[in-house]
Amino acid sequence: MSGSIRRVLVANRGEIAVRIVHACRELGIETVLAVSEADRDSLGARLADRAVCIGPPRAPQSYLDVARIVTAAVATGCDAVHPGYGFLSESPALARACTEHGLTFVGPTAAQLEAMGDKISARRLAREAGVPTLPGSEQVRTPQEALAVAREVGLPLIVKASAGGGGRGMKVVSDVAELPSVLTTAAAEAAAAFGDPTLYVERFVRNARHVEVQVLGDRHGHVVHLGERDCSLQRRNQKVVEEAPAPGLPLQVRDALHAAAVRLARRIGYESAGTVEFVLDRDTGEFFFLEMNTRIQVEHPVTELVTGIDLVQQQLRVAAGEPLAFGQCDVVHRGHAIECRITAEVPSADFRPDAGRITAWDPPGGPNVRVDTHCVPGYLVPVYYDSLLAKLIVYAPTRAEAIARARSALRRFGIEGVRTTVGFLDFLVGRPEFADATMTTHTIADALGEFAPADAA
Amino acid sequence: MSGSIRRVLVANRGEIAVRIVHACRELGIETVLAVSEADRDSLGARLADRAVCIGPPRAPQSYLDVARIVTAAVATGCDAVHPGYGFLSESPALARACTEHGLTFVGPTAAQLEAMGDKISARRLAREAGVPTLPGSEQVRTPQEALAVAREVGLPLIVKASAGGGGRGMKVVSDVAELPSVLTTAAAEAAAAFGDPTLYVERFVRNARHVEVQVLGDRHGHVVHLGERDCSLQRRNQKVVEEAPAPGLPLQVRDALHAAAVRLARRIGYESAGTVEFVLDRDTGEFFFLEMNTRIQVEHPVTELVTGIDLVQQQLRVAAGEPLAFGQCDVVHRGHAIECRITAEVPSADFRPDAGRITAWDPPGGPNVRVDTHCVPGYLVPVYYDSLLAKLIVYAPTRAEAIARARSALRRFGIEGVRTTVGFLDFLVGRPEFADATMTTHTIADALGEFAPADAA
Amino acid sequence: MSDPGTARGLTDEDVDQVTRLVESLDRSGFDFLQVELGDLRITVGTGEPPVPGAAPPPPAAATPAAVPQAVAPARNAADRPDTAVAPSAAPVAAGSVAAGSVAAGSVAAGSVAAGSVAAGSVEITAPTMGIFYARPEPGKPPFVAVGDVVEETTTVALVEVMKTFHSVAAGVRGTVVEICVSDTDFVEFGAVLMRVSTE
Amino acid sequence: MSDPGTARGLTDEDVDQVTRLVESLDRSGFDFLQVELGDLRITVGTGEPPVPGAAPPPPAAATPAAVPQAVAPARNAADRPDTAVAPSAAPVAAGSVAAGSVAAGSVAAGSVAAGSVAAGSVEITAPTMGIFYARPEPGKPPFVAVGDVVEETTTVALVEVMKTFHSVAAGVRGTVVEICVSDTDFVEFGAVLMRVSTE
Repeated sequence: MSGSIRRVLVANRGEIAVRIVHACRELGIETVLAVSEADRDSLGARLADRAVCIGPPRAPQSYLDVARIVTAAVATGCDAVHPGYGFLSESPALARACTEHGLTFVGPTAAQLEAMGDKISARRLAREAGVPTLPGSEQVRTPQEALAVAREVGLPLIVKASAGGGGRGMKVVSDVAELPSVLTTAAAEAAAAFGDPTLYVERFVRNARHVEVQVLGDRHGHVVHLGERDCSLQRRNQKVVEEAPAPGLPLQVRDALHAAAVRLARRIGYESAGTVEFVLDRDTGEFFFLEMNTRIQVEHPVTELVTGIDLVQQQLRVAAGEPLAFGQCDVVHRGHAIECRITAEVPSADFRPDAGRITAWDPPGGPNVRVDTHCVPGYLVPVYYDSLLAKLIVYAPTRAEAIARARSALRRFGIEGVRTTVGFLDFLVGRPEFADATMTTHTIADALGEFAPADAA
Repeated sequence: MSGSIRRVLVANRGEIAVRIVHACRELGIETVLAVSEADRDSLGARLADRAVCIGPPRAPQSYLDVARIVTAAVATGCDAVHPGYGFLSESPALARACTEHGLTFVGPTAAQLEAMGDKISARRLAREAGVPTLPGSEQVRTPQEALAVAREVGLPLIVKASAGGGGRGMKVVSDVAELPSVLTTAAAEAAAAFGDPTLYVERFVRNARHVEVQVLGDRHGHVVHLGERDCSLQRRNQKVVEEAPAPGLPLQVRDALHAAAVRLARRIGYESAGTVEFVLDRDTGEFFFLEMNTRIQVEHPVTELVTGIDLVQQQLRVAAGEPLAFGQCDVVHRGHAIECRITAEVPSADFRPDAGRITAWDPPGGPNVRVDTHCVPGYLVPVYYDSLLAKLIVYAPTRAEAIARARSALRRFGIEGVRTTVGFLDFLVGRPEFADATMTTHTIADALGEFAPADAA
Repeated sequence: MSDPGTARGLTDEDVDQVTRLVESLDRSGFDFLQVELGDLRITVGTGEPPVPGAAPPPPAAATPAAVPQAVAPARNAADRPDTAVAPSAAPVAAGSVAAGSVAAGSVAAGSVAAGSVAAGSVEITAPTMGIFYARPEPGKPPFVAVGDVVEETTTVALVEVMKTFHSVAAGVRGTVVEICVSDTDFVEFGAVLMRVSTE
Repeated sequence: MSDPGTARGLTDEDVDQVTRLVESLDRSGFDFLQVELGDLRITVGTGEPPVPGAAPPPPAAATPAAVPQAVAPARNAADRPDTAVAPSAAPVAAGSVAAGSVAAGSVAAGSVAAGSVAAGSVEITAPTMGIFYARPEPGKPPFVAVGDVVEETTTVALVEVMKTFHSVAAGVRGTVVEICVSDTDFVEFGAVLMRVSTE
């Protein structure tokens, strides 16, 4: 493998930076971690072969600055850049700048990033690939256009920003009278948040499950899927608990989802790890394309545990030009995996982020319990970035055992100094809707009233 | 599961004590760790719900004392005893004392321990179960008897103690003239070491591979196998590197091994985790029964990684009377796992054990790298026990990737304060005999001359 | 080590002394060490520094003035996540506390008494883990009571391990000042059973 | 080490002694060491300095000038296991070391000089990560040389990030006493570029 990638600039922070450094070291690839001033002494910086301070703590002058990332990579002799997730991971500008400077971008091509980054374009590509999309519109420019769609599709509707994604910039409309004002507000917000006011409209699925399919392509035309994940447990459109496989899915639906995801990836010649997201309508059993994420996902470990395949190493291998070393029939799915995202948030205070110094950090151990984290005792959780502290991922032969293992591990997780969602996650994973796999994207909102945070007592 | 076992006395130390505590906690079982004075502040003692000091550091007055173990279990309200491996794990006396005091012994019955603990009895049972044994004798009482066997079986021969096992108390005889004096010495040594001078004689396989099959039985008559392990890389009959599956085994040999192991376990109604050990003759392709280990093995994690089944939890479940929750066809084997035993020994000084304080302890991380250990920074390695510091176990989809991952992980393993075999293991796993899977039980002895320990430079 | 009358810096001897304290604590496996002598106070340790009021006072017993003191092992109970399993039997952590204090105390120059051991008293510890019997048989009077005078060879208790009874000799001549365990308690190896005043 | 009568800084001997204490602690694997002697008080440790009030020494302020205090950051470089990748570009670890030292220095009340910052000198640091240019164009003379006098607004260098050039102003009036990087070196954010004497 060491052929074409010798040294990687890791353009990210937190647990994913640690994860990428581990993957590189196993492949014999050196790592340079780009750090902001706030992350100089982070675990990732200690584990990497070298850390380079690229700017002040705030991301626009550090982790979000294409020029600094590329300059740092070139100046430290890197031949590739791994962007992780978030930050610049889906930035066509970074992918293009890498190419211009002779660096390998560990991800798909700039054109693929663009095609899927524009959600209207992504919808069109999905339809062309024969992947069902939600009834809705291309770009809507006027309230009249939106009203016409509403008549055709019915209510409720969801208004989305074409440059959005990941749950950002969405508004649900239940009353046609609200439509004009919602469009005005949404366009202004989209312009402010993404620099692009373009909106589109889709049918809103009330009783929905979020299921996504992991795909992996190389530069030689091969595409395989690594099965699906269920990520229905969300709070304000942010995933909280994910699992693989998706429980209780009829076999033909599962197969159809996998086939649809592979068709879409093939349609664009996709050449990295990616995720095709779907909404499943619990009432009708239908599924529809939502969007494609053209990067490694936060929740990739659940797929790793049920397939045994290291997705970050696969990203590096295909970026180095290697063909996939396995075909679809070589992918063996076994057992069940659940991931819980542990964040520094205060459940009793509407999940406001907490920051501060972690005085005690005692993650659970034992086989089949994996903790992906950048935290160590004494770590100062900075205020500048998202509040993810760790991902607790458990594996077991059956889903029931995996749930038991997750709860046991959560209860053994010792964290002091900052307040976290560990207790909330234990509550969630113990919900009857989760046990009987009837959860929807609204389960958390519905169940929240029954949660009695220990910290509120 | 919490039905019939509520609190377990863990009658062991080191990494396996930590492993058992983890398994219990996940099952909601409380743990009391029996510690000697030297292990009061061990990691296991900290992780267990309670630690009880049962005696001074030397094992005969602590970990090897049946009366103290049972008294401690009763006095602390335990309802079961897990003996780990080594120490009293195969002691019929402990199993019987547990039963007499209303404690569940987490292991097979005393009768099964006795049947397999006596190696001559075990040979007989194997033959009765249709499992091939090495040409050889029952008990040999006189040189005349041994000479008769030698004439029948041919040379070289191996003289073994019936009460031995695990490679202890064995002598190879290549010249028939040596036989009488070897028998005298061996009988005296066996009497001293095991309190029993009984000897037997078997054909010695020069070009041998050590392959063993993991079995698992319950009290309801079910027995399954969880595949085989290759443990050929041995130094002085002690396993150093183990892997699953055994590479390059013809399918029919593999199936025959599995079937033989299950036959033997069924023959005695075996009701716990156990291992049937075989020697494979590389020259003839034949395999022969060696012995059965009636306990959890040091190398059990490689089987856990390729099957996804938690063996220690299975031991506890079947001890609690549960039937196995899966059948043979539910056991899915996937990928490859390698274990390296990291010991505090000085390779340049003929592997003499080292002791002292571990000043730096920085195990490798990342997915698919598992480290089972009781060591922490500042841990004082006691002089009283074996020198195992940690087991590094890696998983990968293919054997070649597993080897690469093992070497990478070994090189990242940071240990200071005591000298270890990490560098030696890296050398071993990098040997061509290992890469092309032609290793035998003599590979380490043959290769040792080429090893240049870093600590000798 | 310091003379309050004449303010001065650290001498070689001072540094040597502190270094020896650090090294000795390091070898010891304990968590921290504090030394105060007049206006001298030395603290060495792992983890967070000691809590204000809690720091100086020794775990037990009044100590004569001017005797440098006292090491509080931090982790005995605190680090054990859950000591609440404990059934009827009394957990006898006292044994390890005493051992810790003695080890550290012996490092302090000029120290006559250590940690939890009161001046002039000696501990009788359990020679084996087992069940403590204060009496030779049920209904009989106890071997010894507080205030009794014992010789080295006086049997003060029995400890039973599965029907095997180990008799415990006082090992010292003096007066029993405390019996730390109750009849039929489960005691760990090394647990303090009694204290004997040798004065 | 300290004389209440005559307030003074640390003597060489004091530093030697403290260094020995630090080394001893460093070898030991402990987290902190405190020494107090009369008005002398030494604190060495890892992580945050001891909580004020909780442990004897107040971290800053409130202490009279006569009390020398040193807080030694124990593990700046040591914790980075492998800094040896360094390619052609100069690794600018100086930035982070200096930052650490300054932070520690600022804790020391009454201390005149802190860490690597010489008395009366001010550091000019990189306002962005990038390529350092000492000259406006190749072949031209450098912006400044050692011995030059600079004003706050004097441009002393350029730092380039992908064809965007950021000019670096001195930010202080004084004499350039050291230029710490070579022309076209890669510098990290916050790296020390030059030192200017303000005396």
